[in-house]
Amino acid sequence: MIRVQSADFDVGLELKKLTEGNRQIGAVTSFVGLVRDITGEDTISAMILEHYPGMTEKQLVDIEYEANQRWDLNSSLIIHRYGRLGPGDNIVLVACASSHRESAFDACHFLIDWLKTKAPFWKLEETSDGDRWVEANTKDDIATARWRK
Amino acid sequence: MIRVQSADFDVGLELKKLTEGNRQIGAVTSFVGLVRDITGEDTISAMILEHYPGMTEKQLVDIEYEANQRWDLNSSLIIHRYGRLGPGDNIVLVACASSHRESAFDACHFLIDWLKTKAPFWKLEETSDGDRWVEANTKDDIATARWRK
Amino acid sequence: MNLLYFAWIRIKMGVSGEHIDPPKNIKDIESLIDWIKQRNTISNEAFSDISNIRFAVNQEYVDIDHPVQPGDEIAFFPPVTGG
Amino acid sequence: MNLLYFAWIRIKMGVSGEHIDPPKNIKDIESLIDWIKQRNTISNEAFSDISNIRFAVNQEYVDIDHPVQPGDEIAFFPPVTGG
Repeated sequence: MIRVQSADFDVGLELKKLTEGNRQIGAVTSFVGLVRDITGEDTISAMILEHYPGMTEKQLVDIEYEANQRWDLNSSLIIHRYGRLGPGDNIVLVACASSHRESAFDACHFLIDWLKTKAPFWKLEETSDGDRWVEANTKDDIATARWRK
Repeated sequence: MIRVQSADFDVGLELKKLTEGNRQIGAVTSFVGLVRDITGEDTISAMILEHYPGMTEKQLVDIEYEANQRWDLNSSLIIHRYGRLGPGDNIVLVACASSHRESAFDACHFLIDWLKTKAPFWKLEETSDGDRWVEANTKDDIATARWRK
Repeated sequence: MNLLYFAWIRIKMGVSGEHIDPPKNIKDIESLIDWIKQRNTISNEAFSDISNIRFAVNQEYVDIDHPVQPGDEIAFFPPVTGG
Repeated sequence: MNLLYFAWIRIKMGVSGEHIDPPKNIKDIESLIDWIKQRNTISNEAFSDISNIRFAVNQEYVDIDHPVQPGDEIAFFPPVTGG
Protein backbone atom coordinates (compact mmCIF):
# COMPACT_ATOMS: atom_id res chain seq x y z
CA MET A 1 0.00 0.00 0.00
CA ILE A 2 1.21 3.54 -0.70
CA ARG A 3 0.10 6.84 0.77
CA VAL A 4 1.15 10.40 0.00
CA GLN A 5 -0.04 12.80 2.67
CA SER A 6 0.77 15.99 4.56
CA ALA A 7 -0.37 14.52 7.90
CA ASP A 8 2.02 12.74 10.23
CA PHE A 9 1.88 8.94 10.64
CA ASP A 10 2.08 6.68 13.67
CA VAL A 11 4.85 4.16 13.00
CA GLY A 12 3.71 1.69 15.67
CA LEU A 13 0.13 1.70 14.39
CA GLU A 14 1.19 1.33 10.77
CA LEU A 15 3.47 -1.62 11.53
CA LYS A 16 0.73 -3.26 13.57
CA LYS A 17 -1.73 -2.95 10.65
CA LEU A 18 0.89 -4.37 8.29
CA THR A 19 1.05 -7.70 10.12
CA GLU A 20 -2.46 -7.95 11.56
CA GLY A 21 -4.15 -11.27 10.92
CA ASN A 22 -1.25 -12.72 8.93
CA ARG A 23 0.64 -15.27 11.01
CA GLN A 24 2.90 -16.31 8.17
CA ILE A 25 4.87 -13.11 8.75
CA GLY A 26 8.10 -13.75 10.60
CA ALA A 27 9.98 -10.54 9.82
CA VAL A 28 9.08 -6.87 9.53
CA THR A 29 11.72 -4.40 8.47
CA SER A 30 11.05 -0.69 8.51
CA PHE A 31 12.77 2.54 7.64
CA VAL A 32 11.76 5.96 8.95
CA GLY A 33 13.30 9.10 7.48
CA LEU A 34 13.30 12.19 9.72
CA VAL A 35 14.06 15.88 9.25
CA ARG A 36 17.49 16.69 10.73
CA ASP A 37 18.20 20.08 12.27
CA ILE A 38 21.63 20.43 10.67
CA THR A 39 22.96 19.53 7.24
CA GLY A 40 26.46 20.53 6.35
CA GLU A 41 27.12 23.73 8.29
CA ASP A 42 23.69 25.30 8.49
CA THR A 43 20.92 25.00 11.04
CA ILE A 44 17.59 24.04 9.52
CA SER A 45 14.44 25.57 10.96
CA ALA A 46 12.04 23.91 8.53
CA MET A 47 11.86 21.88 5.35
CA ILE A 48 9.25 22.25 2.63
CA LEU A 49 8.62 19.08 0.66
CA GLU A 50 7.17 19.81 -2.76
CA HIS A 51 5.98 16.96 -4.94
CA TYR A 52 4.27 16.20 -8.22
CA PRO A 53 0.74 15.03 -7.36
CA GLY A 54 -0.30 12.17 -9.58
CA MET A 55 3.19 11.23 -10.71
CA THR A 56 4.27 10.66 -7.11
CA GLU A 57 1.52 8.11 -6.51
CA LYS A 58 2.20 6.48 -9.88
CA GLN A 59 5.92 6.11 -9.16
CA LEU A 60 5.33 4.76 -5.66
CA VAL A 61 2.83 2.20 -6.94
CA ASP A 62 5.34 1.11 -9.61
CA ILE A 63 8.23 0.88 -7.14
CA GLU A 64 6.17 -1.09 -4.63
CA TYR A 65 4.98 -3.42 -7.39
CA GLU A 66 8.54 -4.08 -8.47
CA ALA A 67 9.61 -4.87 -4.90
CA ASN A 68 6.77 -7.36 -4.60
CA GLN A 69 7.81 -8.95 -7.89
CA ARG A 70 11.42 -9.32 -6.78
CA TRP A 71 10.87 -10.46 -3.20
CA ASP A 72 8.37 -12.73 -1.54
CA LEU A 73 6.57 -10.22 0.68
CA ASN A 74 3.37 -10.70 2.67
CA SER A 75 2.74 -6.96 2.74
CA SER A 76 4.48 -3.66 2.18
CA LEU A 77 3.86 -0.01 2.91
CA ILE A 78 5.22 3.29 1.72
CA ILE A 79 4.05 6.55 3.30
CA HIS A 80 5.63 9.76 2.09
CA ARG A 81 4.73 13.17 3.49
CA TYR A 82 4.76 16.52 1.75
CA GLY A 83 4.38 20.11 2.95
CA ARG A 84 6.14 22.03 5.69
CA LEU A 85 8.01 19.89 8.25
CA GLY A 86 10.16 20.77 11.23
CA PRO A 87 13.30 19.12 12.66
CA GLY A 88 12.50 15.72 14.15
CA ASP A 89 9.37 15.31 12.01
CA ASN A 90 8.75 12.10 10.11
CA ILE A 91 9.24 12.34 6.33
CA VAL A 92 8.87 8.82 5.06
CA LEU A 93 8.05 5.31 6.25
CA VAL A 94 8.89 2.17 4.33
CA ALA A 95 7.98 -1.21 5.79
CA CYS A 96 8.11 -4.74 4.43
CA ALA A 97 6.73 -7.92 5.98
CA SER A 98 7.87 -11.36 4.93
CA SER A 99 8.24 -14.91 6.20
CA HIS A 100 12.00 -14.45 6.29
CA ARG A 101 14.25 -11.58 7.22
CA GLU A 102 16.43 -11.40 4.10
CA SER A 103 13.48 -10.60 1.84
CA ALA A 104 12.15 -8.04 4.30
CA PHE A 105 15.53 -6.32 4.60
CA ASP A 106 16.39 -6.30 0.92
CA ALA A 107 12.96 -5.12 -0.21
CA CYS A 108 12.90 -2.31 2.37
CA HIS A 109 16.41 -1.18 1.43
CA PHE A 110 15.55 -1.36 -2.27
CA LEU A 111 12.42 0.74 -1.75
CA ILE A 112 14.10 3.57 0.12
CA ASP A 113 17.03 3.65 -2.33
CA TRP A 114 14.59 3.91 -5.24
CA LEU A 115 12.45 6.53 -3.49
CA LYS A 116 15.53 8.71 -3.16
CA THR A 117 16.12 8.76 -6.90
CA LYS A 118 12.67 8.14 -8.41
CA ALA A 119 9.97 9.70 -6.22
CA PRO A 120 9.28 13.21 -7.55
CA PHE A 121 9.88 15.20 -4.38
CA TRP A 122 12.00 18.29 -3.88
CA LYS A 123 13.21 19.65 -0.56
CA LEU A 124 13.52 23.33 0.24
CA GLU A 125 15.41 23.91 3.49
CA GLU A 126 14.87 27.06 5.48
CA THR A 127 18.29 27.60 7.03
CA SER A 128 20.05 30.25 9.11
CA ASP A 129 21.73 31.18 5.81
CA GLY A 130 18.49 31.53 3.83
CA ASP A 131 16.35 29.14 1.80
CA ARG A 132 18.11 26.45 -0.15
CA TRP A 133 16.99 23.66 -2.50
CA VAL A 134 18.51 20.35 -1.48
CA GLU A 135 20.61 18.99 -4.32
CA ALA A 136 20.38 15.42 -5.49
CA ASN A 137 23.13 13.25 -4.10
CA THR A 138 25.21 11.13 -6.48
CA LYS A 139 25.61 8.65 -3.60
CA ASP A 140 21.88 8.01 -3.94
CA ASP A 141 22.25 7.23 -7.65
CA ILE A 142 25.01 4.76 -6.83
CA ALA A 143 22.91 3.16 -4.08
CA THR A 144 20.02 2.74 -6.51
CA ALA A 145 22.22 1.42 -9.32
CA ARG A 146 23.27 -1.63 -7.33
CA TRP A 147 19.66 -2.92 -7.41
CA ARG A 148 19.63 -3.00 -11.22
CA LYS A 149 19.29 -6.54 -12.40
CA MET B 1 20.51 -0.28 24.94
CA ILE B 2 19.65 -3.94 25.37
CA ARG B 3 16.77 -5.62 27.17
CA VAL B 4 15.94 -9.28 27.75
CA GLN B 5 12.40 -9.73 28.97
CA SER B 6 9.37 -12.00 28.93
CA ALA B 7 6.96 -9.06 28.54
CA ASP B 8 5.87 -7.80 25.13
CA PHE B 9 7.16 -4.50 23.77
CA ASP B 10 5.50 -1.62 21.95
CA VAL B 11 7.44 -1.04 18.72
CA GLY B 12 6.08 2.47 18.14
CA LEU B 13 6.92 3.58 21.67
CA GLU B 14 10.41 2.07 21.55
CA LEU B 15 11.21 3.77 18.24
CA LYS B 16 9.92 7.06 19.56
CA LYS B 17 12.18 6.83 22.61
CA LEU B 18 15.11 5.96 20.39
CA THR B 19 14.98 9.29 18.53
CA GLU B 20 13.53 11.57 21.19
CA GLY B 21 15.43 14.82 21.65
CA ASN B 22 18.07 13.99 19.05
CA ARG B 23 17.53 15.98 15.88
CA GLN B 24 20.68 14.79 14.23
CA ILE B 25 18.91 11.52 13.50
CA GLY B 26 17.81 11.28 9.89
CA ALA B 27 17.23 7.53 9.61
CA VAL B 28 15.78 4.84 11.84
CA THR B 29 15.85 1.25 10.67
CA SER B 30 14.12 -1.47 12.63
CA PHE B 31 13.60 -5.19 12.49
CA VAL B 32 10.82 -7.06 14.30
CA GLY B 33 10.85 -10.85 14.47
CA LEU B 34 7.48 -12.55 15.01
CA VAL B 35 6.31 -16.07 15.80
CA ARG B 36 4.91 -17.73 12.65
CA ASP B 37 2.09 -20.24 12.84
CA ILE B 38 3.63 -22.64 10.33
CA THR B 39 7.19 -23.76 9.73
CA GLY B 40 7.82 -26.46 7.22
CA GLU B 41 4.70 -28.63 7.27
CA ASP B 42 3.55 -28.33 10.86
CA THR B 43 1.21 -25.91 12.54
CA ILE B 44 2.70 -24.20 15.57
CA SER B 45 0.49 -23.52 18.56
CA ALA B 46 3.21 -21.99 20.73
CA MET B 47 6.94 -21.41 20.98
CA ILE B 48 8.97 -21.56 24.15
CA LEU B 49 12.08 -19.43 24.08
CA GLU B 50 14.69 -20.64 26.53
CA HIS B 51 17.81 -18.58 27.13
CA TYR B 52 20.95 -18.41 29.24
CA PRO B 53 20.41 -15.59 31.74
CA GLY B 54 23.60 -13.61 32.21
CA MET B 55 25.28 -14.82 29.05
CA THR B 56 22.43 -13.48 26.93
CA GLU B 57 22.81 -9.97 28.31
CA LYS B 58 26.59 -10.19 27.98
CA GLN B 59 26.40 -11.29 24.34
CA LEU B 60 23.84 -8.62 23.45
CA VAL B 61 25.92 -5.88 25.08
CA ASP B 62 28.98 -7.09 23.14
CA ILE B 63 27.13 -7.27 19.84
CA GLU B 64 25.61 -3.83 20.30
CA TYR B 65 29.00 -2.40 21.22
CA GLU B 66 30.55 -3.84 18.09
CA ALA B 67 27.79 -2.36 15.90
CA ASN B 68 28.42 1.05 17.45
CA GLN B 69 32.16 0.69 16.80
CA ARG B 70 31.61 -0.22 13.17
CA TRP B 71 28.88 2.27 12.27
CA ASP B 72 28.20 5.85 13.24
CA LEU B 73 24.97 5.44 15.18
CA ASN B 74 23.14 7.96 17.33
CA SER B 75 21.37 5.23 19.25
CA SER B 76 20.55 1.55 19.06
CA LEU B 77 18.22 -0.89 20.75
CA ILE B 78 17.91 -4.65 21.07
CA ILE B 79 14.95 -6.19 22.89
CA HIS B 80 14.74 -9.99 22.98
CA ARG B 81 11.90 -11.84 24.65
CA TYR B 82 11.97 -15.24 26.31
CA GLY B 83 9.26 -17.55 27.65
CA ARG B 84 6.10 -18.89 26.04
CA LEU B 85 4.92 -17.03 22.94
CA GLY B 86 2.04 -17.61 20.54
CA PRO B 87 1.75 -17.13 16.76
CA GLY B 88 1.88 -13.45 15.84
CA ASP B 89 3.72 -12.52 19.04
CA ASN B 90 6.80 -10.31 18.92
CA ILE B 91 10.09 -12.12 19.58
CA VAL B 92 12.77 -9.55 18.96
CA LEU B 93 13.20 -5.88 18.10
CA VAL B 94 16.39 -4.40 16.70
CA ALA B 95 16.51 -0.69 15.89
CA CYS B 96 19.31 1.65 14.83
CA ALA B 97 19.23 5.42 14.48
CA SER B 98 21.79 7.34 12.48
CA SER B 99 22.27 10.55 10.52
CA HIS B 100 22.28 8.54 7.30
CA ARG B 101 20.37 5.52 6.10
CA GLU B 102 23.24 3.27 5.04
CA SER B 103 24.66 3.10 8.57
CA ALA B 104 21.22 2.51 10.06
CA PHE B 105 20.47 -0.29 7.59
CA ASP B 106 23.80 -2.05 7.80
CA ALA B 107 24.01 -1.92 11.59
CA CYS B 108 20.45 -3.24 11.99
CA HIS B 109 21.07 -6.05 9.52
CA PHE B 110 24.39 -6.92 11.20
CA LEU B 111 22.73 -7.03 14.62
CA ILE B 112 19.93 -9.40 13.67
CA ASP B 113 22.33 -11.66 11.73
CA TRP B 114 24.61 -11.87 14.78
CA LEU B 115 21.72 -12.41 17.17
CA LYS B 116 20.69 -15.45 15.14
CA THR B 117 24.06 -17.12 15.62
CA LYS B 118 25.39 -15.64 18.88
CA ALA B 119 22.52 -14.90 21.26
CA PRO B 120 22.08 -17.97 23.51
CA PHE B 121 18.41 -18.68 22.86
CA TRP B 122 16.76 -21.96 21.96
CA LYS B 123 13.30 -22.37 20.51
CA LEU B 124 10.97 -25.22 21.35
CA GLU B 125 7.96 -25.33 19.03
CA GLU B 126 4.74 -26.94 20.15
CA THR B 127 3.38 -28.34 16.91
CA SER B 128 0.51 -30.53 15.77
CA ASP B 129 3.18 -33.23 15.45
CA GLY B 130 4.52 -32.82 19.00
CA ASP B 131 7.21 -30.66 20.57
CA ARG B 132 10.31 -29.95 18.51
CA TRP B 133 13.53 -28.03 19.11
CA VAL B 134 14.23 -25.63 16.28
CA GLU B 135 17.53 -26.51 14.65
CA ALA B 136 20.15 -23.91 13.87
CA ASN B 137 20.13 -22.84 10.25
CA THR B 138 23.36 -22.90 8.27
CA LYS B 139 21.96 -20.00 6.25
CA ASP B 140 22.23 -17.95 9.43
CA ASP B 141 25.91 -18.84 9.80
CA ILE B 142 26.51 -17.75 6.22
CA ALA B 143 24.60 -14.50 6.79
CA THR B 144 26.72 -13.78 9.85
CA ALA B 145 29.99 -14.71 8.17
CA ARG B 146 29.68 -11.95 5.60
CA TRP B 147 30.00 -9.33 8.36
CA ARG B 148 33.43 -10.64 9.41
CA LYS B 149 36.02 -8.00 8.72
CA MET C 1 -0.10 20.56 -24.16
CA ASN C 2 0.17 21.12 -20.42
CA LEU C 3 3.52 22.15 -19.02
CA LEU C 4 4.32 21.76 -15.32
CA TYR C 5 7.25 23.25 -13.42
CA PHE C 6 8.54 22.16 -10.03
CA ALA C 7 11.00 23.37 -7.38
CA TRP C 8 13.44 26.04 -8.54
CA ILE C 9 12.20 25.83 -12.14
CA ARG C 10 8.73 26.76 -10.86
CA ILE C 11 10.26 29.65 -8.87
CA LYS C 12 12.26 30.90 -11.86
CA MET C 13 9.33 30.59 -14.26
CA GLY C 14 7.05 32.34 -11.76
CA VAL C 15 4.24 29.88 -12.47
CA SER C 16 3.63 26.23 -11.59
CA GLY C 17 2.40 25.45 -15.09
CA GLU C 18 0.90 26.69 -18.31
CA HIS C 19 -1.23 25.49 -21.17
CA ILE C 20 0.52 26.00 -24.48
CA ASP C 21 -0.20 25.45 -28.14
CA PRO C 22 3.25 25.08 -29.71
CA PRO C 23 4.00 25.12 -33.44
CA LYS C 24 3.68 21.87 -35.37
CA ASN C 25 7.45 21.35 -35.79
CA ILE C 26 7.86 20.57 -32.08
CA LYS C 27 8.30 16.81 -31.97
CA ASP C 28 10.29 16.06 -28.83
CA ILE C 29 11.35 17.45 -25.44
CA GLU C 30 14.46 19.05 -26.89
CA SER C 31 12.63 21.06 -29.55
CA LEU C 32 9.96 21.96 -26.98
CA ILE C 33 12.61 23.39 -24.65
CA ASP C 34 14.13 25.40 -27.52
CA TRP C 35 10.72 26.83 -28.27
CA ILE C 36 10.02 27.63 -24.55
CA LYS C 37 13.39 29.41 -24.22
CA GLN C 38 13.04 31.67 -27.23
CA ARG C 39 9.76 33.12 -25.93
CA ASN C 40 11.24 35.49 -23.31
CA THR C 41 14.18 36.16 -20.98
CA ILE C 42 12.62 34.46 -17.96
CA SER C 43 12.07 31.19 -19.81
CA ASN C 44 15.51 31.41 -21.43
CA GLU C 45 17.10 31.85 -18.03
CA ALA C 46 15.08 29.08 -16.31
CA PHE C 47 16.10 26.55 -18.97
CA SER C 48 19.68 27.74 -19.43
CA ASP C 49 21.26 24.64 -17.85
CA ILE C 50 19.45 21.60 -19.17
CA SER C 51 21.87 19.22 -17.42
CA ASN C 52 20.08 20.13 -14.17
CA ILE C 53 16.60 19.49 -15.52
CA ARG C 54 14.67 16.23 -15.67
CA PHE C 55 11.58 15.54 -17.80
CA ALA C 56 8.41 13.56 -17.47
CA VAL C 57 5.76 13.00 -20.12
CA ASN C 58 2.40 11.89 -18.78
CA GLN C 59 3.99 11.24 -15.37
CA GLU C 60 6.75 8.94 -16.61
CA TYR C 61 10.43 9.85 -16.69
CA VAL C 62 11.69 10.32 -20.24
CA ASP C 63 14.87 11.31 -22.05
CA ILE C 64 15.30 14.57 -23.95
CA ASP C 65 14.60 12.92 -27.32
CA HIS C 66 11.22 11.58 -26.17
CA PRO C 67 8.36 12.57 -28.53
CA VAL C 68 5.71 15.02 -27.37
CA GLN C 69 2.26 15.59 -28.79
CA PRO C 70 -0.85 17.68 -28.17
CA GLY C 71 -2.62 16.64 -24.97
CA ASP C 72 0.55 15.52 -23.21
CA GLU C 73 1.29 16.54 -19.64
CA ILE C 74 4.95 17.53 -19.72
CA ALA C 75 6.82 18.26 -16.49
CA PHE C 76 10.20 19.92 -15.94
CA PHE C 77 11.98 19.62 -12.62
CA PRO C 78 15.39 19.32 -10.95
CA PRO C 79 16.80 15.90 -10.00
CA VAL C 80 14.48 14.56 -7.30
CA THR C 81 15.36 14.50 -3.61
CA GLY C 82 12.66 12.37 -2.01
CA GLY C 83 12.90 9.85 0.78
CA MET D 1 32.85 -25.98 38.97
CA ASN D 2 29.29 -25.14 37.93
CA LEU D 3 27.84 -26.93 34.93
CA LEU D 4 24.79 -25.59 33.11
CA TYR D 5 22.67 -27.42 30.54
CA PHE D 6 20.24 -25.85 28.11
CA ALA D 7 17.54 -26.96 25.65
CA TRP D 8 17.57 -30.67 24.74
CA ILE D 9 20.77 -31.25 26.72
CA ARG D 10 18.94 -30.01 29.83
CA ILE D 11 16.01 -32.31 29.00
CA LYS D 12 18.27 -35.32 28.44
CA MET D 13 20.30 -34.67 31.58
CA GLY D 14 17.11 -34.15 33.60
CA VAL D 15 18.62 -31.15 35.40
CA SER D 16 19.41 -27.57 34.40
CA GLY D 17 22.78 -27.70 36.11
CA GLU D 18 24.98 -29.23 38.76
CA HIS D 19 27.89 -28.33 40.97
CA ILE D 20 30.75 -30.77 40.47
CA ASP D 21 34.21 -31.33 41.87
CA PRO D 22 36.04 -33.16 39.08
CA PRO D 23 39.42 -34.89 39.41
CA LYS D 24 42.57 -32.79 38.99
CA ASN D 25 43.46 -34.20 35.56
CA ILE D 26 40.55 -32.38 33.93
CA LYS D 27 42.15 -29.46 32.13
CA ASP D 28 39.86 -28.59 29.25
CA ILE D 29 36.31 -28.95 27.93
CA GLU D 30 37.14 -32.18 26.10
CA SER D 31 38.45 -34.00 29.19
CA LEU D 32 35.56 -32.59 31.23
CA ILE D 33 33.06 -34.08 28.77
CA ASP D 34 34.83 -37.45 28.88
CA TRP D 35 34.59 -37.37 32.66
CA ILE D 36 30.88 -36.35 32.58
CA LYS D 37 30.05 -39.15 30.14
CA GLN D 38 31.69 -42.00 32.08
CA ARG D 39 29.61 -41.24 35.19
CA ASN D 40 26.34 -42.84 34.01
CA THR D 41 24.20 -43.84 31.05
CA ILE D 42 22.14 -40.64 31.02
CA SER D 43 25.21 -38.41 30.81
CA ASN D 44 26.82 -40.71 28.25
CA GLU D 45 23.73 -40.52 26.07
CA ALA D 46 23.28 -36.73 26.42
CA PHE D 47 26.86 -36.08 25.30
CA SER D 48 27.02 -38.81 22.64
CA ASP D 49 27.12 -36.40 19.69
CA ILE D 50 29.52 -33.60 20.54
CA SER D 51 29.20 -32.08 17.06
CA ASN D 52 25.77 -30.83 18.12
CA ILE D 53 26.98 -29.27 21.36
CA ARG D 54 28.40 -25.80 21.93
CA PHE D 55 30.36 -24.67 25.00
CA ALA D 56 30.69 -21.51 27.03
CA VAL D 57 33.10 -20.85 29.89
CA ASN D 58 32.14 -17.98 32.14
CA GLN D 59 29.52 -16.90 29.59
CA GLU D 60 31.88 -16.70 26.60
CA TYR D 61 31.83 -19.10 23.65
CA VAL D 62 34.90 -21.35 23.65
CA ASP D 63 36.32 -24.25 21.65
CA ILE D 64 36.60 -27.78 22.94
CA ASP D 65 40.27 -27.37 23.87
CA HIS D 66 39.56 -24.36 26.09
CA PRO D 67 40.99 -24.77 29.62
CA VAL D 68 38.64 -25.13 32.58
CA GLN D 69 39.38 -24.61 36.23
CA PRO D 70 37.66 -24.73 39.62
CA GLY D 71 35.13 -21.94 40.02
CA ASP D 72 34.32 -21.75 36.28
CA GLU D 73 30.74 -21.59 35.05
CA ILE D 74 30.65 -24.03 32.16
CA ALA D 75 27.61 -24.28 29.91
CA PHE D 76 26.64 -26.94 27.35
CA PHE D 77 23.96 -26.25 24.78
CA PRO D 78 22.87 -26.91 21.19
CA PRO D 79 23.67 -24.39 18.43
CA VAL D 80 21.68 -21.27 19.29
CA THR D 81 18.48 -20.24 17.51
CA GLY D 82 17.82 -16.72 18.74
CA GLY D 83 16.47 -13.72 16.88
